[in-house]
Amino acid sequence: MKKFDKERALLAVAGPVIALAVAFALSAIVLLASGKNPVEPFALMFEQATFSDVQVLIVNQASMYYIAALAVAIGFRMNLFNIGVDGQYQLGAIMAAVVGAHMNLPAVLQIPLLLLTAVFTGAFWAGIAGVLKVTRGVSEVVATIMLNAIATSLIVYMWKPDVFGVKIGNNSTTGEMHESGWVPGIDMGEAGEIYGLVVLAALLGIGYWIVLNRTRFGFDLRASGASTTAAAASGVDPKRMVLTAMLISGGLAGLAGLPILLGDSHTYNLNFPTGIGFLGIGIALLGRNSPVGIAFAALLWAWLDKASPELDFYGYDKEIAVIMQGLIVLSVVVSYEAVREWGLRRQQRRVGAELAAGHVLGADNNSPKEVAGR
Amino acid sequence: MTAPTTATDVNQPSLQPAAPTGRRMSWPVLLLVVAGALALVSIVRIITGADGITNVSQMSTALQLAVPIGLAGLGGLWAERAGVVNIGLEGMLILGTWFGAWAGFQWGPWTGVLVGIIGGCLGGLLHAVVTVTFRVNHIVSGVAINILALGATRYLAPLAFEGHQGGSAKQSPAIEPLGHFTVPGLSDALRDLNAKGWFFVSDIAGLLGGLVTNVSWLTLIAVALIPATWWILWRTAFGLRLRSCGENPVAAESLGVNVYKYKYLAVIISGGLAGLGGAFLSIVANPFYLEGQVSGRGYIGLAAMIFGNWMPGGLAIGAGLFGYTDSLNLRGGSTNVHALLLLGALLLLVGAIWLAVRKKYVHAVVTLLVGALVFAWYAGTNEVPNQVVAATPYVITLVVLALSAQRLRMPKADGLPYRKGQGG
Amino acid sequence: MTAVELAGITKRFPGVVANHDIHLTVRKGTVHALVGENGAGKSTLMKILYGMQKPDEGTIAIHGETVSFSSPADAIARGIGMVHQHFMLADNLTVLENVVLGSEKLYGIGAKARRKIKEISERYGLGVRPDLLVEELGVAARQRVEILKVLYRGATTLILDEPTAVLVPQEVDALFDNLRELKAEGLSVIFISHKLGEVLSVADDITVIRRGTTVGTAVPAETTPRRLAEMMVGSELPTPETAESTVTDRAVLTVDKLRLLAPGGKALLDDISFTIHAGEVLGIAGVEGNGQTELVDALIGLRHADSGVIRLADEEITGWATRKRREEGIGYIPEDRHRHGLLLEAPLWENRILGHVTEKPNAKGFWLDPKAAQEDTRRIVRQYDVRTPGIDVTAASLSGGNQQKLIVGREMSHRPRFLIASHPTRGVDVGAQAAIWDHIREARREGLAVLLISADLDELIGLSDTLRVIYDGRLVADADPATITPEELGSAMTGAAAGHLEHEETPETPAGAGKTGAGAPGSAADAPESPEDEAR
Amino acid sequence: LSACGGTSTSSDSDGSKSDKGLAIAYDVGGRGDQSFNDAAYAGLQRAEKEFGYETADVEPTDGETDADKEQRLASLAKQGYNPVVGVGYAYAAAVKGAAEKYPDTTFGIVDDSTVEMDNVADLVFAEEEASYLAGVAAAETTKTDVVGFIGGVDIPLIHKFRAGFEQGVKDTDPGVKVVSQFLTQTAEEGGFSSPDKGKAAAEGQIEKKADVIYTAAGLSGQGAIEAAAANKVWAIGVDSDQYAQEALAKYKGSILTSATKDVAKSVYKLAQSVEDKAPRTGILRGDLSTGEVGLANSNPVFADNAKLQDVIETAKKKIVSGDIKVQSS
Ligand SMILES: Nc1ncnc2c1ncn2[C@@H]1O[C@H](COP(=O)(O)OP(=O)(O)OP(=O)(O)O)[C@@H](O)[C@H]1O
Ligand SMILES: Nc1ncnc2c1ncn2[C@@H]1O[C@H](COP(=O)(O)OP(=O)(O)OP(=O)(O)O)[C@@H](O)[C@H]1O
Ligand SMILES: [Mg+2]
Ligand SMILES: [Mg+2]
Repeated sequence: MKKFDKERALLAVAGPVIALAVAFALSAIVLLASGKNPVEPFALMFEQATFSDVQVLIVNQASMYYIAALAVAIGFRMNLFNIGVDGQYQLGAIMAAVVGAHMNLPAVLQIPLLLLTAVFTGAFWAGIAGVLKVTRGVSEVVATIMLNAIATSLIVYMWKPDVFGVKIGNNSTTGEMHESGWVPGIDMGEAGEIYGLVVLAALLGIGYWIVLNRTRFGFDLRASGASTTAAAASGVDPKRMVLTAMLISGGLAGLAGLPILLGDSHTYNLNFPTGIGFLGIGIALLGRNSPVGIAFAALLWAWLDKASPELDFYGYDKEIAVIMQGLIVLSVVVSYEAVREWGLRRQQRRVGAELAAGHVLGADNNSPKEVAGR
Repeated sequence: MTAPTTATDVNQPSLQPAAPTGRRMSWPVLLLVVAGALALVSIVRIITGADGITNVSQMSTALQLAVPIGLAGLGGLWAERAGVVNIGLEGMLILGTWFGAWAGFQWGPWTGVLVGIIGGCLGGLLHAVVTVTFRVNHIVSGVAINILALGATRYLAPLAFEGHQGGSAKQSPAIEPLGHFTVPGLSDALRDLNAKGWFFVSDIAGLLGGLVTNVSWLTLIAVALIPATWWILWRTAFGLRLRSCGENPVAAESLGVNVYKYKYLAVIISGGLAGLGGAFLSIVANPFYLEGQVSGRGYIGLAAMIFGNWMPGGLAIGAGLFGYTDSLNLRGGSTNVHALLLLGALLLLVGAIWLAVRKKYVHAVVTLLVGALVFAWYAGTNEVPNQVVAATPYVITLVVLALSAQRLRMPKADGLPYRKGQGG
Repeated sequence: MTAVELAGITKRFPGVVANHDIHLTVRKGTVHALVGENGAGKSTLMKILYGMQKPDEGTIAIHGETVSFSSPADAIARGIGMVHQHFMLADNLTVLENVVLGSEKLYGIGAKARRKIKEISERYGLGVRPDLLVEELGVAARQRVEILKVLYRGATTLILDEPTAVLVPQEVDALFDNLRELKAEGLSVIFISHKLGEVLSVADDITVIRRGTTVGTAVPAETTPRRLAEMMVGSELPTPETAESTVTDRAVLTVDKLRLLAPGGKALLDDISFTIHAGEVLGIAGVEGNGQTELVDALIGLRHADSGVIRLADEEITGWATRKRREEGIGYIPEDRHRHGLLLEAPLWENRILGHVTEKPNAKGFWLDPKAAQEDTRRIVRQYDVRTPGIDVTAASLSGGNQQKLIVGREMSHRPRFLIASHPTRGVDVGAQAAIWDHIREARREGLAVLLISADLDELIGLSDTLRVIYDGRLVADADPATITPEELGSAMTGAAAGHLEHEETPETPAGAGKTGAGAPGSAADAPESPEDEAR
Repeated sequence: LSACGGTSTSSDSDGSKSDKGLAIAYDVGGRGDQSFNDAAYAGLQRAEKEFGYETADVEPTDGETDADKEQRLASLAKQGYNPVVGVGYAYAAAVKGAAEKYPDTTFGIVDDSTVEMDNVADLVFAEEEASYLAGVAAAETTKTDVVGFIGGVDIPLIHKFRAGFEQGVKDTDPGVKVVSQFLTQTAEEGGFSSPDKGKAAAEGQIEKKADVIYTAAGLSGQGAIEAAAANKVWAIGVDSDQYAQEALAKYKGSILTSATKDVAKSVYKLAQSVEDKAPRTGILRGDLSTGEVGLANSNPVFADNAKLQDVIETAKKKIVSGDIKVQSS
């Protein structure tokens, strides 16, 4: 992978680009079928992306998508499906909000304290699924679905006035956090403010890459994802790895709600965005679990989110953006798969050529079943 | 059934991976367990006076709430038995609600049911194309289908429903009811028996009463689909072929089975079942389509299926559990669930005794302690917070899975990509 | 009368021509053997005959009639049945279900089918019980189910792709008796095997293919294993070298009263004790499934002993984790390289790191050192002759033999004190096999202790300094490889003999007999010259 | 990072500022929720008809943040709409932000009183007062001395309905028991949009002998009303006069009355004040005295029951005069 391979690089880019084009085309067909102008909505949405205030919105939203998707991706990297990011980030955020409202340390301590609170909460919640998986063999998919639902109840419980709840108007909140826990944003003047924790998201992305690709632990984790059995034979304790990955994933997930919590809302209330964890799944997939890919995917998704409301003003249904999100995921994964197979075939052709060039004893038998399997 | 070595099999090694012990519960044992559980519930009812936990209406509500979950789960079962994981059930349910209502308000409820099934099938077909033909990761495809179905129905709802009487951008016009039945004498008799409050007998009467009181025809069909699925999958050549695609598609292929065909069929049927579940929601449970109506039932259906060990009977129990706890919750949750605390404590006590008999003393003590805590909670309060009530079905599922997951067994090639001509 | 005639068959895969202008004629009522190196294209050819692959060129004629198959169903309808190299059975279905699958029209899927299965089973003495789950069966029983599957469909032409690879000699004999009976009934059999002795004993005709094309035919009476092998390889075989004993008295690995229990409480391993010294190869013979896998798992640390002690040199390692064991010098060549030895989708250099991620040159402390790892991978590729265009290709795109060479190279690079070699040459062709043996022997000379597990009795006898037989989780017998024959070993493996196996002198079967032994006593085998012979 | 391009609200400046009127931005649920979103829309339609100006109504997206809402409001203000109303307390932060940016535009927010600015009108309602009256009516009507309350979602807004109702019942007849039930914890689970859940809950309460059931659960209420009709007990509707609702015509005989909350009127009044160049701002509380909350009188059985009406009228007077303080949680 080191040596630059033009054809390969071209294909890596061509895959998503073709997929996007297909997705746009299909959406245009949907528009046409419903008797609407198939081009104008896209023109409008592209135009939105040129406005600085919309850009700020996109970046802010993308930062949360990004963290959530990283959390999902680290699970995917070892074949764990952490569907529970949704519950984990919400719990992480509410705990941070509660701590932030009741503790008041200097900012240099307060902010790390809040970050840690969120990390530990998320990790704890994911850890339950992890423990159930390693000790009792419970599928993490089901366990995290259940834990999401339980998290909802827990949050509503924490909102109760005799627990941590503070009613403001008709809104349930956890009370305003102390200012020492607010993370100052990057002022963009007219356009608004970029959340300070966007920086954290970027750092997490870099950290994710380094840990996965440059550390022993990362190697073990990837090995476990590629083949549990081979990893075990190589000395990875599979149970410990599952638990660790789940904890890391949950810890990351815990942070996903903090950009808005510490950067804007400063309390956890009924308006706190939900569903980011589920979107994170789609975004991680789009970004192929790579930190750069996820960044693009998160921005793309946020753009569709933020640019589509404008359509309402022009008589289009903005749901077309949701349709597009679905189509994009589908066509992108299909094209990824096609590209992957193409790459594999190409490689085998190269190996075949090599073997043909060698003599006599090089040729070997095959068991394509294993080749195709994971 | 499992005595691997016999006199004739001299060379048969006796150390083959032994089949997981006790994997298959025999019918009598299963019945005994169910009866035991019911007896416990009955005791709890009598002690706590929470008659609500086993009465006829409770059970009939539970049944109604269980139907869409069960149908989604059945859909999951069909797909996974053929080796395709279907997390897109949620989306297929959504399609079912929309299509069902769309056809239902115009051409009557039965047409609605049919079209709802077709809507689900479309979702299934898409999933099949993406996972079987393009071999995309099944979870990925499912997630995408969920997003797409949500977007598509939202986009289409205003176009189809706005401007019709009672319709809006988020709601379809009302659909004629499908009709339901109550078995005349039986229902009342069971109801009376149930009202007597006798130990065990009344509880059974409640359970059975729920099955014959105010049952929609569609519910009947849904219930019938459980044994039907079992029969088709385990007793017909078609089912054998379908299952073989989930266990070892290459072997199936080597015997001339068209694996693609069966996978396609299974996933389409899976979508159809989910679609039926959706139609149930938008025609029977409510007489109209409403945005957000499905609210996660697809995922719960999937959980019920795993809970049920990829078997129709187990799935029915799983769906029933969700339906039951849901209905407990809706029908005066706090007191009912409070009564369940006692049940939990009793169960833990039984568990502790069992562990002690098996000489796992540490486990037994821990279990006993937890049981005592639950009992203390029960004794010290009169009600549980609403939040506990809402979380109950999920907590129960987790606990049950934690106790039984190691015995679960999914189809061997479930979720794996398959390509024709790969057989070695 | 020809049962099958394949003419001019050509099949191309991306980058490989698997079959090129192959001709094959099978007479009715005969056993026709097909031999060739790994990857020569035998299985591909058979899959074409069976309708699983479509030929790019060429024709197939069955009983003189030209046919074209688009799926196995067509072939089955023409009376062709195939027992595949890798079992084609669904573990979680019953034997009955596996047998009737795809041919439900014949006798349904119920009682009638069950009766028919029992009938066939009795008639051919297969001893198959229809209602067991396949996962409960051992390898030999699975093999018989496969054969039953074919017979159930009323096949007149049987393809058996390496049916004997997993069988012990006695089982091979039983199989051959079955084949002869089938032949007598007028069925035709196509038989593929790497064990040339077997081939010579059972076949009526032999076709040799090399690198995808027919290079000749032979009549068993007129050829020797060595000549066959040379036809397969297309050149003179290397003459085996003599090796002296290098056994020292320094114990490297000591196992004492090892016991391992299954979840149900049944003992998988019981009372296992042995010592391996520096420079010694300890061979374990046994029918698959008698505890070999568990023993290896216990030694590498994938499972932990329920009682007993394992010692590496002077240290007790019973409680150590796998990683620690590997760091302290236990090397591991796994039985199933795809499951335990490789990350198929990862590049070669990452596979070089696998299992040694904490060691130099792969890591510097906490950090990976990809540069050094890549450099060292290049060295392994060179030194161990791994045929690959580069170290960035995925392991999956390498052929099995080359994958195995990479694994051996990786394990040897860390200078292990003790090596677990589990079927180190399974499915590897003659040339690569010899190279792998050389590497093991060389390391042995430098004081490596080796635990060798192999189903290839010749390999076992040829390479080991000491032999033990495992049966039902216990070491039931030991033998001296210098004198023992595969047959004698085979009978101990079935539990028929125990204790110290003494060789009974039969002059014409010298020690270390080649591939000829099994099932072919007194055949035309020219033992000392047999290709994979290991003279000691 | 540097902002490239102008902001969406500064770049294009098609000056048609003056001629636009009321704009509303919906809360989750949007148009068609048969609740306050629809009511706000009714107010908008009335304003549009009477003032003959251009209006706008915009839907929210799922999982949006305060910033998105602010963007939406700002965009409306920027296009020249005045007043701009955010429907639902969720708009609190957004209204505050947008009002700062557009001091010349009047903003309104429904169901929230926390935004105190010169150009913001907080349109809040004393739901608890109407609910109190509903409680009085229920306590007077019940024969079994058990009445039920069904709330859609367990949130403060709905707690107000319950608190008022319970107080009304208790004050009228301490012997009457109130059973209450929330359908779901969060709106995402469908508490406001699941008639089947409403029905199950109502059936459960009826089994516990409740014979008057007050439902504050949006669309889910339809199911409760259906169950009440089927079991021949009384239902009390909410928000609008459900006796008059087309969708419920089949069951109207069982709808005793409805606790109304006239969002339409207060939205309209805000638009009117802006049209009259005298924008009303500050906290504009709709209560019994202003008539923006109350009990519907369209069911003749209810309206003609003189004794009942008497009691209610007395209670109403006491509330208006301040003799009775109705709790809101
Ligand atoms: N699915 C496939 N698609 C393309 N080429 C394949 C496929 N499967 C196998 N090959 C080719 O076959 C060759 C042999 O592959 P394989 O790994 O199966 O070796 P093998 O010798 O059969 O392994 P083993 O000895 O373990 O059975 C590879 O070089 C590869 O190019
Ligand atoms: N599905 C496939 N895709 C690509 N290449 C393949 C495929 N199957 C086989 N090959 C190639 O064809 C060659 C011949 O394979 P085949 O399996 O027929 O060998 P074989 O003679 O049966 O070997 P063995 O003795 O190991 O069984 C392999 O080396 C491999 O390169
Ligand atoms: Mg092979
Ligand atoms: Mg082969």
